[in-house]
Amino acid sequence: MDVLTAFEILVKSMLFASAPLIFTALGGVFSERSGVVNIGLEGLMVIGAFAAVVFNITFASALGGATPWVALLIAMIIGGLFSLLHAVASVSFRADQVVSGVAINFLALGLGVYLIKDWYGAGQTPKIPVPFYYERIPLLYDIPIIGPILFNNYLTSYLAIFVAIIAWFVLFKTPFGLRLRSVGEHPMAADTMGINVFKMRYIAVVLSGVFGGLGGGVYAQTITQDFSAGTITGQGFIALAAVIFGKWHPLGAMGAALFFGLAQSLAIIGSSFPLLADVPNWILLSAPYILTILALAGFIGRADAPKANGQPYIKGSR
Amino acid sequence: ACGSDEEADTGSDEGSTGGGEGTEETSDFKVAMVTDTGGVDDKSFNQSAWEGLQQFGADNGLEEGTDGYTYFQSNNDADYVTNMNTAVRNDFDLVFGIGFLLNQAITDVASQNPDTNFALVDDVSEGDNVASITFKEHEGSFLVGVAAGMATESDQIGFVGGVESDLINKFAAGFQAGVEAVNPDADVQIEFAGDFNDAAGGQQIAASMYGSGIDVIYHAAGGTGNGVFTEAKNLKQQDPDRQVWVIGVDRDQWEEGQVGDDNVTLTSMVKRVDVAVQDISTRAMEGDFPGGEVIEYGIQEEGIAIAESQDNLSQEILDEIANYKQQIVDGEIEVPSTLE
Amino acid sequence: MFNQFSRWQKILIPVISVILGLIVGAIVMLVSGYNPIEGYTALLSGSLGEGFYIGETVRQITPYIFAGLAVAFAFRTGLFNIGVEGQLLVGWVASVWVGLAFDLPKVIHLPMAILAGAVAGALWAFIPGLLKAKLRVHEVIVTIMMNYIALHLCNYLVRYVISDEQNTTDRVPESASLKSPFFETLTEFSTMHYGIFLALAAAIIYFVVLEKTTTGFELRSVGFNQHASEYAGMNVNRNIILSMVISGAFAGLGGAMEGLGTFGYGFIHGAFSGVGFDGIAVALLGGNVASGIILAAALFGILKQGALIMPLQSGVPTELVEIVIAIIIFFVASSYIIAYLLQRLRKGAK
Amino acid sequence: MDYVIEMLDIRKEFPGIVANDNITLQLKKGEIHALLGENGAGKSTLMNVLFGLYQPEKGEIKVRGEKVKITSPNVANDLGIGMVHQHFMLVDTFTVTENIVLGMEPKKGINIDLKRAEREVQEISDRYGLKVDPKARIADISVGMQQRVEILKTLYRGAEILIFDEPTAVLTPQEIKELIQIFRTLIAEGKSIILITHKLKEIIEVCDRVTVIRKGVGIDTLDVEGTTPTQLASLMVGREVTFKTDKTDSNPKHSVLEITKLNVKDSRGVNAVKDLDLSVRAGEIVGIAGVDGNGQSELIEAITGLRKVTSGKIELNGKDLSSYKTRKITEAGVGHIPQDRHKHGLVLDFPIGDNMVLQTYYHKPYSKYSLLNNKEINKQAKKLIQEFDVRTPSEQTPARALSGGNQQKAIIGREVDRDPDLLIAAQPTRGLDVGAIEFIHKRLIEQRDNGKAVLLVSFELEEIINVSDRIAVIYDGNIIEIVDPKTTTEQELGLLMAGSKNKAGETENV
Ligand SMILES: Nc1ncnc2c1ncn2[C@@H]1O[C@H](COP(=O)(O)OP(=O)(O)OP(=O)(O)O)[C@@H](O)[C@H]1O
Ligand SMILES: Nc1ncnc2c1ncn2[C@@H]1O[C@H](COP(=O)(O)OP(=O)(O)OP(=O)(O)O)[C@@H](O)[C@H]1O
Ligand SMILES: [Mg+2]
Ligand SMILES: [Mg+2]
Repeated sequence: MDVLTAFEILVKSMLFASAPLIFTALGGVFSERSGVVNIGLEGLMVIGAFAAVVFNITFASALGGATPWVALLIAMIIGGLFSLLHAVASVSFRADQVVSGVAINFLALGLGVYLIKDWYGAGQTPKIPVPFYYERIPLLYDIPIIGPILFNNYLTSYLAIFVAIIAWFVLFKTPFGLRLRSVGEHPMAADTMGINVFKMRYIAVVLSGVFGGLGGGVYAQTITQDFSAGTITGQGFIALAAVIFGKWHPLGAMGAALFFGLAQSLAIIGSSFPLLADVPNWILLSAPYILTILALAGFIGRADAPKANGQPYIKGSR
Repeated sequence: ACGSDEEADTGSDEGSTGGGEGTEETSDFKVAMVTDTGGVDDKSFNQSAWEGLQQFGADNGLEEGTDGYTYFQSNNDADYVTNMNTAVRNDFDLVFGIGFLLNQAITDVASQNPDTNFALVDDVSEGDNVASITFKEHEGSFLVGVAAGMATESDQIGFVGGVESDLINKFAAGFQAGVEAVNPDADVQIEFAGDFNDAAGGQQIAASMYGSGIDVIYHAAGGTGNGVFTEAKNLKQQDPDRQVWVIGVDRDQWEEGQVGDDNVTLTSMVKRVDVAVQDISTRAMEGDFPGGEVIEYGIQEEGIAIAESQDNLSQEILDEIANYKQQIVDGEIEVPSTLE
Repeated sequence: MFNQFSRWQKILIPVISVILGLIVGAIVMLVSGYNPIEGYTALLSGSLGEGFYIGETVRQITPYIFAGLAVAFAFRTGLFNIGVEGQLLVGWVASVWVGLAFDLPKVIHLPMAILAGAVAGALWAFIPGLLKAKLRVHEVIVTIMMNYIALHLCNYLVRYVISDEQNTTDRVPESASLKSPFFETLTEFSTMHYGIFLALAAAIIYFVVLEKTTTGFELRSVGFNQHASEYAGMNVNRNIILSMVISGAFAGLGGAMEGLGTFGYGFIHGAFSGVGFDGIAVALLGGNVASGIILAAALFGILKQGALIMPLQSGVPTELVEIVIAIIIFFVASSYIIAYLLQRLRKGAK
Repeated sequence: MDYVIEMLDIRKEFPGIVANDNITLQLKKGEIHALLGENGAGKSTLMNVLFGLYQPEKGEIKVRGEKVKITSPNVANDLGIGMVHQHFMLVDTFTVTENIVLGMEPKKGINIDLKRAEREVQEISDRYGLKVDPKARIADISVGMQQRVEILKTLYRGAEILIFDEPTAVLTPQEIKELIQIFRTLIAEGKSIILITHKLKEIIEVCDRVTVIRKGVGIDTLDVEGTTPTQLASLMVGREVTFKTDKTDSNPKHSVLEITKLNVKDSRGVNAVKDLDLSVRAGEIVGIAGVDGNGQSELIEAITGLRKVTSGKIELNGKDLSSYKTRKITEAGVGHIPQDRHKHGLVLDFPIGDNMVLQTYYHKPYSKYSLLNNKEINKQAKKLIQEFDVRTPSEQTPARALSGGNQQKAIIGREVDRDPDLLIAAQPTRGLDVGAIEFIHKRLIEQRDNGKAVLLVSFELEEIINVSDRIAVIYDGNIIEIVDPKTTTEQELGLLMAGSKNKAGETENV
């Protein structure tokens, strides 16, 4: 394989493998920036994948080419609704947020597979009729060299990057973002400034559901193209790692997710280089994880979570 | 069905007790299967086994459930023993264990329950009341290798395995030999994803393979193989003139390859677990349970075949496959079952 | 996490949560057209109905106790160990390895193999502990990553190091086995093994170490307030590492139970077993205290084991149990609202 | 009468306690009204009611004569009520401007118009002479500056009535002076102020009237003119309070702590303690006076082993401690009452009993063969609770549930009971009421009289002068002068602390 092709594949598979992680990690950023720990990202992805696949299968004949996009919308809505559980528990009921997140993970998988079995009589759905396909971006694709490398991918991959930038803007440039972050740092201060802490946290958690659902919907409609218990197996946890790796910053989380996708495709492409042929297989397979740890230990180092992350806000206490 | 042994009725007296002569009507023979963690609808050998059992039930007027035929789903490796025992405790006469992962469990439970018959799919277990069912996947893989070797234009061919194991190596070895037989110039690149459920990894490997000029990929990787199909379909969708093929595994994966009006599934290596399950069940019911034996289902036994969907295979390829098939059946070709 | 609640609340809340979880489960069954009574009857008979099932349930409880202790130990000292899954796996493989590599009398061999599991788990957890202590790298990420590395490494070891390119290793010899012919006979050939005693002993050790020793005092202190602990002369970094190491040792022991007891061999894993992740739920449901963890593990064991027979006897998909567990965890998490309602009820009664 | 605020018969209950029992407080326009009471008397609660954080069970509130219901801080803001809280309500990671405009952000399109916000903040700051940098991050500015940000927050929202809850507890004398100046400016601009403070002298200096509450009950409201601190104190405590701490002359013996040429870096790696020499002898209290940030914290952290010593010696009874870890230093005979009791002094989630043995749990009799002996621990805790008058339901109560004063008493009990040769007390009375302060001073002096060395660090000049036997003035990481408290004045000390050694210059503004 020549260098250019290798590079093209590297970038291409980095982009499509990262996109679901980026979306989901953005959800995590919103939630945790508001002070609600969200280890339920995995479950939110599951429910998003479930919703998107079921919708796609059910409505493909009616909606045709628009199906996967509408399915994404549905995945976002269902993800948002589902995350309300986490919001109610951790914001209103002062639940331990980790516990509630664990419950989300259990519930999503249990419910998803239970319903699939109930509806399709099998632990696995059929293939979705209308998945996403790679697209060549007009004009940009024609740029020599970098065109084919960068601009032949799922539209959702570009959407992920675009949304990350939007998220950064919202979080750091708008009043909404300022308020959301203040709630995660010092909810009582925010309260005394007339900001409705509960409302902000609800919004943030629901946003995490929307994004997690989107991530799951994208994963299912670009990569697996069906839904079963094995569709989402740990991607949510990787996204959580990306949130922390990216220091709770939308662009950081995006970078972390891209890094992860890159490490993964490096590991895969690496094995086709003779140089690495003698490296034991398990090391190549573990490379993405090892690289992530090294990156953290080597040059990312400590990261400070939002100060009030994980603490329920109880009005009138200190 | 299969032209092997006739003796061996060790401890299979209750195999056909009440049924007596009237094989046509309802017998009280009961048969169950225990899946591995893939589950009964894994679109792979568990499912195929279940289809075989259902067919057997229908043919013999059995009822689904504790009084006829059923399956036990394992969610975890630790569930095998429980499920095996539950089947025994529910007085099933014959219990299948589907997949090599169940080997140890079936060996233990069989020795503890000498009055029940067991059958293990995909691996060999010792014990007088256990029949071991294995498949000559290498033979089928050889045939699809022939197809791949002839279909390739780039002389570059890929193989994607799930987790490296003896079983998966059998697929790879036969495949490689098949390619070699028809196209000595072709190169087969073998990759393992390290996971049977990593569709993204499968897609990345496929992207890398197709990107480097490979035009046919044979996968034996379960859910990871989903990603291989995804990548192939994407390439096809974008460039219908481009040659990208996937070879499916275990059952006819034609449906998986459909993209618009095109289909990227070249062919599939079909492993007829259903045939084996029906065969063994029938023998057990008739008091001819092959306990303690290893029964290998190959091309000759109709346990291994090329998929029925053959629209993407040229007549030339089909002829060549038929030719090699005959040679294998005739024993003229000994297909290797291990790499190197 | 129930610190702010009174004694009776601490007991009542989990109980009420379990009841509510079962009620929700019943509603789900009703809505999807199953008979909840049949469903739960099946569940009970499949977990406690016969000697055999009791044996299997106990066997299932064993690793849950270890996984729960592992997660809880880290929790109590302010750390979140999501890496139990991986630590369990390396403990499993290490114990089997030692079991196969030596030929020794049982009194030496078995303890050595068990210890190997603990040491391997401890070492695997040492890495995130060290990185946290020295470089302030978040343990959540590192433990997640270490899970995957463990999976690939262990598969490699099983195939190329411990076995001769096989999918499973040989069985460990009797001298390194936890298998119990006595229990097997007693429970009609269940795979129940001696591990349950080790699990209960581990729970006692957990309690003693954490609540009764100076080491536990330090660990808890550091868990609550690193700064004050440092001011009081404790070595915070040492305690972080120690906590992870002990947590990992519990997990590794859980793996040894599988390697030497339940299975008696190692094999290639296509995916995680899930026991480590379930351990998070066990720990939280058990309120991170030893007795609670045992009870929570028992509940989990019963539900998971009973679930296997539900489809056969009542048609209900096994996933129902996941839903029930999720709901229980939810209610436990929301203990504040239950406590609040209890208080209202009490007042109303007066 | 033109009262801007009238709180009439306010009653506020918490589970098991009546925090405010029919308290009435009336604020005249343009006055500075002090609210005085012991720790836990209910001052903060009353003000939180006024600011809408709590809803009273009973009573009514009138603002400018109109009956109102203040259901949230938003309502309070709209009514022109602003509050500077006892514990600052600032987001550390935000800039000054972001903190101020939070919740009322000026917008340009959908963006925050930061430019405009900064300009507005600058304007208000200039108008009231607050001198804050709108672009600075909260984490990077001094406590005094943070407080001005709090003030700016209320002014930005157009507050006419400002509530200050213990604003001076955390300030240096210099900063207090400036704050009082700010109060005067505010009044001149037509604002009214409610001021909670434990510092009676301040009340007399700036306030017009004072309302005293005791255990949730309103005692009296009186004009400040003509009252004395002693009078106010006894009104508040309900008994006679002596101010001048009784103590005999010191009788110092051999040197216990001997610091020579000590250099220490701060967290940013800058030299914070520079070639510092200091000695403390047995039987004396040495007070370190200085403006916050002149190396006091680093000095203490170096002595206690919490911070690495770059160079120099720290000798305790002739033994060099400079390379020891904290535990060894503690065992060598150093006691430490840390400045931040919540963060450094206590494990708030531990029972008070366990907190009492935080450094000694591994010793007999609290443990044996590494096993804790809870009976002994609790016995010890009970003893200290008794001896040091720690008000707590039991030794099993989490430390978190105790009031600040009682937490502090617990820490002091713990440290004093170990009978260290050197006791370091950093801001031991911060935020405490006069009764508690008196108690703590007595204990420090007792320790001295028992022949121990005491090192007292405080920003309160009055405390330093009253309690110390010698005063070391620290400036820019160095002891620039040792003075005798009997012959010095606050005025002189203030000048020294500003770094003007021997030359009386204008050191007014920083
Ligand atoms: N959130 C709360 N929940 C329960 N009780 C409270 C709460 N806040 C205050 N209290 C109780 O109300 C009483 C008054 O407390 P408050 O904080 O108003 O005292 P304070 O006068 O401000 O004391 P200090 O001078 O120490 O600031 C205390 O005795 C305390 O027990
Ligand atoms: N959320 C709460 N729940 C119960 N009691 C509380 C709460 N908040 C405060 N208190 C009680 O309020 C009382 C006084 O608290 P407060 O913090 O005002 O004291 P303090 O001396 O001012 O402390 P600090 O110096 O930390 O401000 C204490 O008795 C404490 O128990
Ligand atoms: Mg107060
Ligand atoms: Mg106070």
